[in-house]
Amino acid sequence: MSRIGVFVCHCGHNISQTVRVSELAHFAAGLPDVVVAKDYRFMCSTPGQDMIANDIREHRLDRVIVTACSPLMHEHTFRKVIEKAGLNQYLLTIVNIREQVSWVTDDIEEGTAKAKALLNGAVYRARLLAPLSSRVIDVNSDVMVVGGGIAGIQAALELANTGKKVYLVEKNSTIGGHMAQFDKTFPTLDCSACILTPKMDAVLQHPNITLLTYCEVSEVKGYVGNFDITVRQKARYVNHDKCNACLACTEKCPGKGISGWDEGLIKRKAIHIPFPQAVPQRPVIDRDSCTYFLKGKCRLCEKVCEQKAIDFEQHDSFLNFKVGAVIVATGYDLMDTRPLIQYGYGKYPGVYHALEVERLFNSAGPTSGKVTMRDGKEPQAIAILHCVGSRDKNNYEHCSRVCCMYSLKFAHLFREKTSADVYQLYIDIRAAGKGYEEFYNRIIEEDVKFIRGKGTRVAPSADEPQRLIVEAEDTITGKFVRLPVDMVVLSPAMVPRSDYKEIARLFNLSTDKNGFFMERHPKLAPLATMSEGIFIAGVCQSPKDIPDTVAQANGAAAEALTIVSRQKMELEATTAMVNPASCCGCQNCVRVCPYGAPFFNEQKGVSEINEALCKGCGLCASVCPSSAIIARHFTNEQVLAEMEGLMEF
Amino acid sequence: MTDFKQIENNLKKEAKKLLESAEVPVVLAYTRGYDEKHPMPFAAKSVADVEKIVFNEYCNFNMARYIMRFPDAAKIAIAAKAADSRALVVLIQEEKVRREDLVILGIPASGMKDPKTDQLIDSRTTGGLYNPVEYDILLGEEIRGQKTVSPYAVLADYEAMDKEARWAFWKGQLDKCIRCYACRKACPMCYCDPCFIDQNKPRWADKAPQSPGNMMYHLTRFHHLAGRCIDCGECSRACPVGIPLYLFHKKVAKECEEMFGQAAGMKLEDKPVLVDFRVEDSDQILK
Amino acid sequence: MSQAITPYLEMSQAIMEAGGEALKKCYQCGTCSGTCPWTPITHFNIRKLVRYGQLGFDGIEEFMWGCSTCKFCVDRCPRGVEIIDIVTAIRNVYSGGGMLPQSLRAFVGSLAARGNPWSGDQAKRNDWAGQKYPLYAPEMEYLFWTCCTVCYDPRNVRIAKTTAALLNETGISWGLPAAEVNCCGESVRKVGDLDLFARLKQKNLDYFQSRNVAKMITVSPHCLATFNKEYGEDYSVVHFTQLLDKKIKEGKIKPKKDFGGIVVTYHDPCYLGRHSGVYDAPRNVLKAIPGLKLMEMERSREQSMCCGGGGGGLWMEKLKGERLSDLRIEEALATGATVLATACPYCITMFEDSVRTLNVDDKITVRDVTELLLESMEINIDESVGDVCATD
Amino acid sequence: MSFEPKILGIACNWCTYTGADLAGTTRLHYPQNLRVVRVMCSSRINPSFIFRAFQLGADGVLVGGCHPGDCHYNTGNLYARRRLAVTKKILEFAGLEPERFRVEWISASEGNKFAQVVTEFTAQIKELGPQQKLKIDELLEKI
Repeated sequence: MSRIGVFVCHCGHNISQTVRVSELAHFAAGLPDVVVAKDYRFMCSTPGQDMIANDIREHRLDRVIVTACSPLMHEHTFRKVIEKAGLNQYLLTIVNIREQVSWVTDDIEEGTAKAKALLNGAVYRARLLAPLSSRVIDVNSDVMVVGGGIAGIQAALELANTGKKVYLVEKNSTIGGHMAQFDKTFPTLDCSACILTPKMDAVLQHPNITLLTYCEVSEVKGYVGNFDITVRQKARYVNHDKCNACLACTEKCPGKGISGWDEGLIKRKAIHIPFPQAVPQRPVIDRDSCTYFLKGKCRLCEKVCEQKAIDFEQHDSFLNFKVGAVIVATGYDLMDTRPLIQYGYGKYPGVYHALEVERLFNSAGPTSGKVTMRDGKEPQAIAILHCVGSRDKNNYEHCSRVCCMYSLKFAHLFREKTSADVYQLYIDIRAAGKGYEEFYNRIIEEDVKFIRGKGTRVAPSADEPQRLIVEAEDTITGKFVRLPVDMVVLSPAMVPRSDYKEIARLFNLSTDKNGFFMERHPKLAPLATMSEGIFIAGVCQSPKDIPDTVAQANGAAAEALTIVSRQKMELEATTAMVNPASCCGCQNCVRVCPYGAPFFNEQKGVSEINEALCKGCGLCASVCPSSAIIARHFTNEQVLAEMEGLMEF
Repeated sequence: MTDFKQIENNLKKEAKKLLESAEVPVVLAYTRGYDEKHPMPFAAKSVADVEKIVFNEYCNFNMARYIMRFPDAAKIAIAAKAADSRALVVLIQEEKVRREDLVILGIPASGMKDPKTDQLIDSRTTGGLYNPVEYDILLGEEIRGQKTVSPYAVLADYEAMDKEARWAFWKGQLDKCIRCYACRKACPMCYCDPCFIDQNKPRWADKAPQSPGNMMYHLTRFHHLAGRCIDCGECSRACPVGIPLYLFHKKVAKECEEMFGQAAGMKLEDKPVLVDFRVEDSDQILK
Repeated sequence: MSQAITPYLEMSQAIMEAGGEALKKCYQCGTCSGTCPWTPITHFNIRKLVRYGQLGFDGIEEFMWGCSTCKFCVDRCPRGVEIIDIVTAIRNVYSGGGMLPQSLRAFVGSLAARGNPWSGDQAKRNDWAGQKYPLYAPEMEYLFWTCCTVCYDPRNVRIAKTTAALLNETGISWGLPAAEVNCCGESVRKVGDLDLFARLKQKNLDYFQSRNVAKMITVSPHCLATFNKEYGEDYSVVHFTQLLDKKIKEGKIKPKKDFGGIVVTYHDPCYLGRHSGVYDAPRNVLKAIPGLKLMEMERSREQSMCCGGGGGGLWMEKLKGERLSDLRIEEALATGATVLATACPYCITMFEDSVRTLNVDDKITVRDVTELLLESMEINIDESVGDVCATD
Repeated sequence: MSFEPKILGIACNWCTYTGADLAGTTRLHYPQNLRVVRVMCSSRINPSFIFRAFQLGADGVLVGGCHPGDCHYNTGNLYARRRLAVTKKILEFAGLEPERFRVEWISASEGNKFAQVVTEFTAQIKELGPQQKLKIDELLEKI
């Protein structure tokens, strides 16, 4: 038997104008289990609240029903009231007789009748309410940032500056990401290294940032506030503490490997640093091109190293980190354009893709900034092809957003550094950012030839075998054009990193059809994800330019702070729970939950629910065929009881 | 069309090979009941058992029902007719058993008979397939060229009835139900233990075999089988009071196929429809 | 007269209703016109044709007949527009009033009257066989569907004979279609006469159902693509080269005669390659012939250049210098090949013309893959057009 | 006194319930036959709730949820759409008037749509008359 207290509010006369409140209180008093029923002008006022608190103590009430405005307005207030009076805050039901009764009718008979029915339903429900306590978990205040490109660097610095400890994990041997490969950036033509290296250095010097380069995340356990992440530290074969970066070893090393940093344009030593301003400024040995690892003899680097920093016995090691939040900023790759045989990338040496051209322009690049092609000559005519693979149902339907702008930048650099004619083959010039249109106009004035038509074929020129012919239709004139050029630059689609599936699996992220990570809400929560405590920033979410990436990095840092700035975190109380006795192990709940809260316990053969991840939506409870799942505060019994009460009158 | 005797011999041959090589500890098939016309489900565990295996036109039992009886068997062989193979596909989709843990002995069969009436089972009351959709070894020649009629054709006159008549029909039928749960027992898809109707918290319906309780049990069970029922007709054959449950299950299966473009247990890579969604499902299905 | 024109949207509505809804999807990026083999050599421009269709501009009739439906543009279109359906729809709408070009009226008339485009007598459809081969009957496994071109066109009749002879070598049971059948209707459909196509198709379907045909072998890729795409799914249709490839692998067909290193290049017919996805079968057949050196042309497989015969092109008069088959012959010569092999009667006809008009018939001969295989198996049917490798 | 139907409403907290409140704050009037149960998401609705509602004598059941894509829990209403569609087909085949069970997507900002749907639905149910089929006359089953 329960002892229910019903408190009817007049809300001034908002309610009393179309509901006979005293009659309602009188009606309530007559209902079974109702021990006290009162009405008052303003239940939410202090005297009103005190009245409820006193009655709870005086009448030893174990359920409270407040018949007033919408629960969305004051449920929180009255929960605090009954909690202060010693009653569990969830033993409360609000009956909405203002927004959903008194304000929507002017017939007092109809209003009172409906109020009675709603109140009766609430009494049925109140009888079955159970006390709930929301679990409080402590929150680890450290953060892990995955990906050391400009997004990861920016987020790490922002968080570190607020005093939080940050672990920055980068797969490559240096941070900087693709931005460090560029020479200039649009639209200001700032030198990319000049604006990036200070931040890279700040990351290295920052006491709160632990830099983990040449590392990959291998396992993620735990949940928001309490992630337990294992990172694989790939063997560098160089002891970074001893090494003082004199780089003598890199001169002596005979090993030759393809330089991934220079997009394969040149070879680099087996022991190497990718580029002069690399952070950390420490070399690594690449096994696949080191003569010692291949043939078993050499070890020249070991001989010349005064610091004795070379250590061939090193092997991969696993490090473990506890963090409260994670920011995934794994960036992008350019689409491999080899399958698009019509452009002849990989077949004709004169065909380059965008990152290769960035390296050609870069003074630390393979040609030290001089625009010379693979055959050593300077091109006299260059064609830049837009939308290679982008905006194309057969490849990637999305627009990669930045290629128009960097293609314009290339055109400017080609015109500045060479005497070549430059053609741009485009469908639309998309220059919508701040200062972008002005940059576009400036390039037009540098006499770059714009041809409105997608490039459709690159083939060797019949009469000048060294040169290439680019075919397209200039749709403005309707003429089919053949452009004799020396160099063809492709602007390929920006796509997620090739291992995006692995990252998505590790952090329980879903991806769109192209592999970009899915945000919780495209407009209102672009940086949060369906996994609580995991945030995303930069191009891994969708193609964007550097300003937007930095803005997102700052946003993600702020969102991560909302979690790690607190020691404690209150979890939802109205989560779901599996009653193991009734669970038949069909795993429907595991299949439907968008948050991955239910999991299947192999030994017991039943499902269980990780309450930290559960949001309390109740989906699992309704798909469970043997109704074994209890959706706290909205259990099957409570809902059925309320329905019965509502239908009784 | 390979006749039943030949299929029986092939079944025995394969069962013997599997049990001899100990590739499987058990072969689910049929054996002789109390007479020729009433076979029984049978789990052959040794080469000696193989002699008892029988297959004839009365072997309607859906052996997929017994898969869960052998949880610790690493691998199970099972004789599977067309509908039974679809039941296996659904069980695999719902991860109750793994495809590699099954040796499916496919039986193309037509002309099955109902032991109770000794009449040919009207193919319109079943899924209308003759060849198993999934098998490792086929025990007979695939049946070709049978005039296949849509399994949902039999619904036409029930759908044509006006709703009062249909209500009277179904109320009359479901009132007959004595809640013996034979339909649940016979159904390979009803593996929940406990079933929702056995629960007390909440007590969805009264346990007594009266109309309200019967209605809640059957309507909810029709919903639980939506997109999962493989239309084998066993529930109706098992029902002691002869309620044509297959009709309602067929209607739900037809609606699911129209709304979600997927028939139950046809393709291994499908996901059961009610634990899946498509953003582009049209809102018309709610009208 | 003012230069301003208002869009005639009823016309684009009609085009869309005739099967060209994809008009809406095109954002005029120029990939199709940049890919189309006709754009560099004629005033035909597929993008402009679609644009005129989008807004219903008049003047569309001048260049709506230039397309040979080679599907290169469809495969490359970034918006996935079914451009061939648009071309067919435009032709259907505009040619409804009988505004067919002069050169097409004869072939459409013959189809309407005699069920084949060559004004051949319907009853004489199987005369080329000289009663040597049986008509199809239900217990046979394959219906050998002879395209009208190999039944009536003098040059291509030889291909009918070679394929029939080869069929007997494979040991499968097959039969010829009765004379009551008519053209599969591919070309007339692409020319836009959808009603005539429907009539032709129904007649064939009735014949198929009456004999409950299940499996078919076609000589012409045009029949292959039409049966697969337009005749419903209940027929399994293979091209002749696919069957040959299988039978060679099974050892049922063994080429013997060594061709002594003769250089051959293979032209992928658009309807066998891009429309039906068959690229390797014909090549395997050629490679099975001992001593035959196969050279690939620069534009081959998915990038193959059309011979110009599709979409009614076989019957259209093209100006000198505006013929794709001429360019293709030059490309074949560039590989150093002395034999241009292909697997479609339309291509054979177009290339035989070009070889003569460019008078290079001494430098290169045009052969169907089946003719080369038959020659290598040293089977000679009664009249021959000369062996390719008169070695001795 | 003319027949006053009893209509059960099940509304999702984030969208339809908030929409209903908005109808109140903008003082839109609609008939008072609707009695609303608040649940956290339309996907919380177990089909058996609907059968139970009709057994309890509801003359009409109105379910309100967020528009597909707006669900606070991302995919909840997408599952609900399928489950409630199957429920509707089962009730229809059993012989219940299909108009008695209705599902509407009503967002938090569509107060007027809520009022309009309730008004329209109440009139429709009034016309159909009392629901006697599934209704349990003597309430012998107490939950």
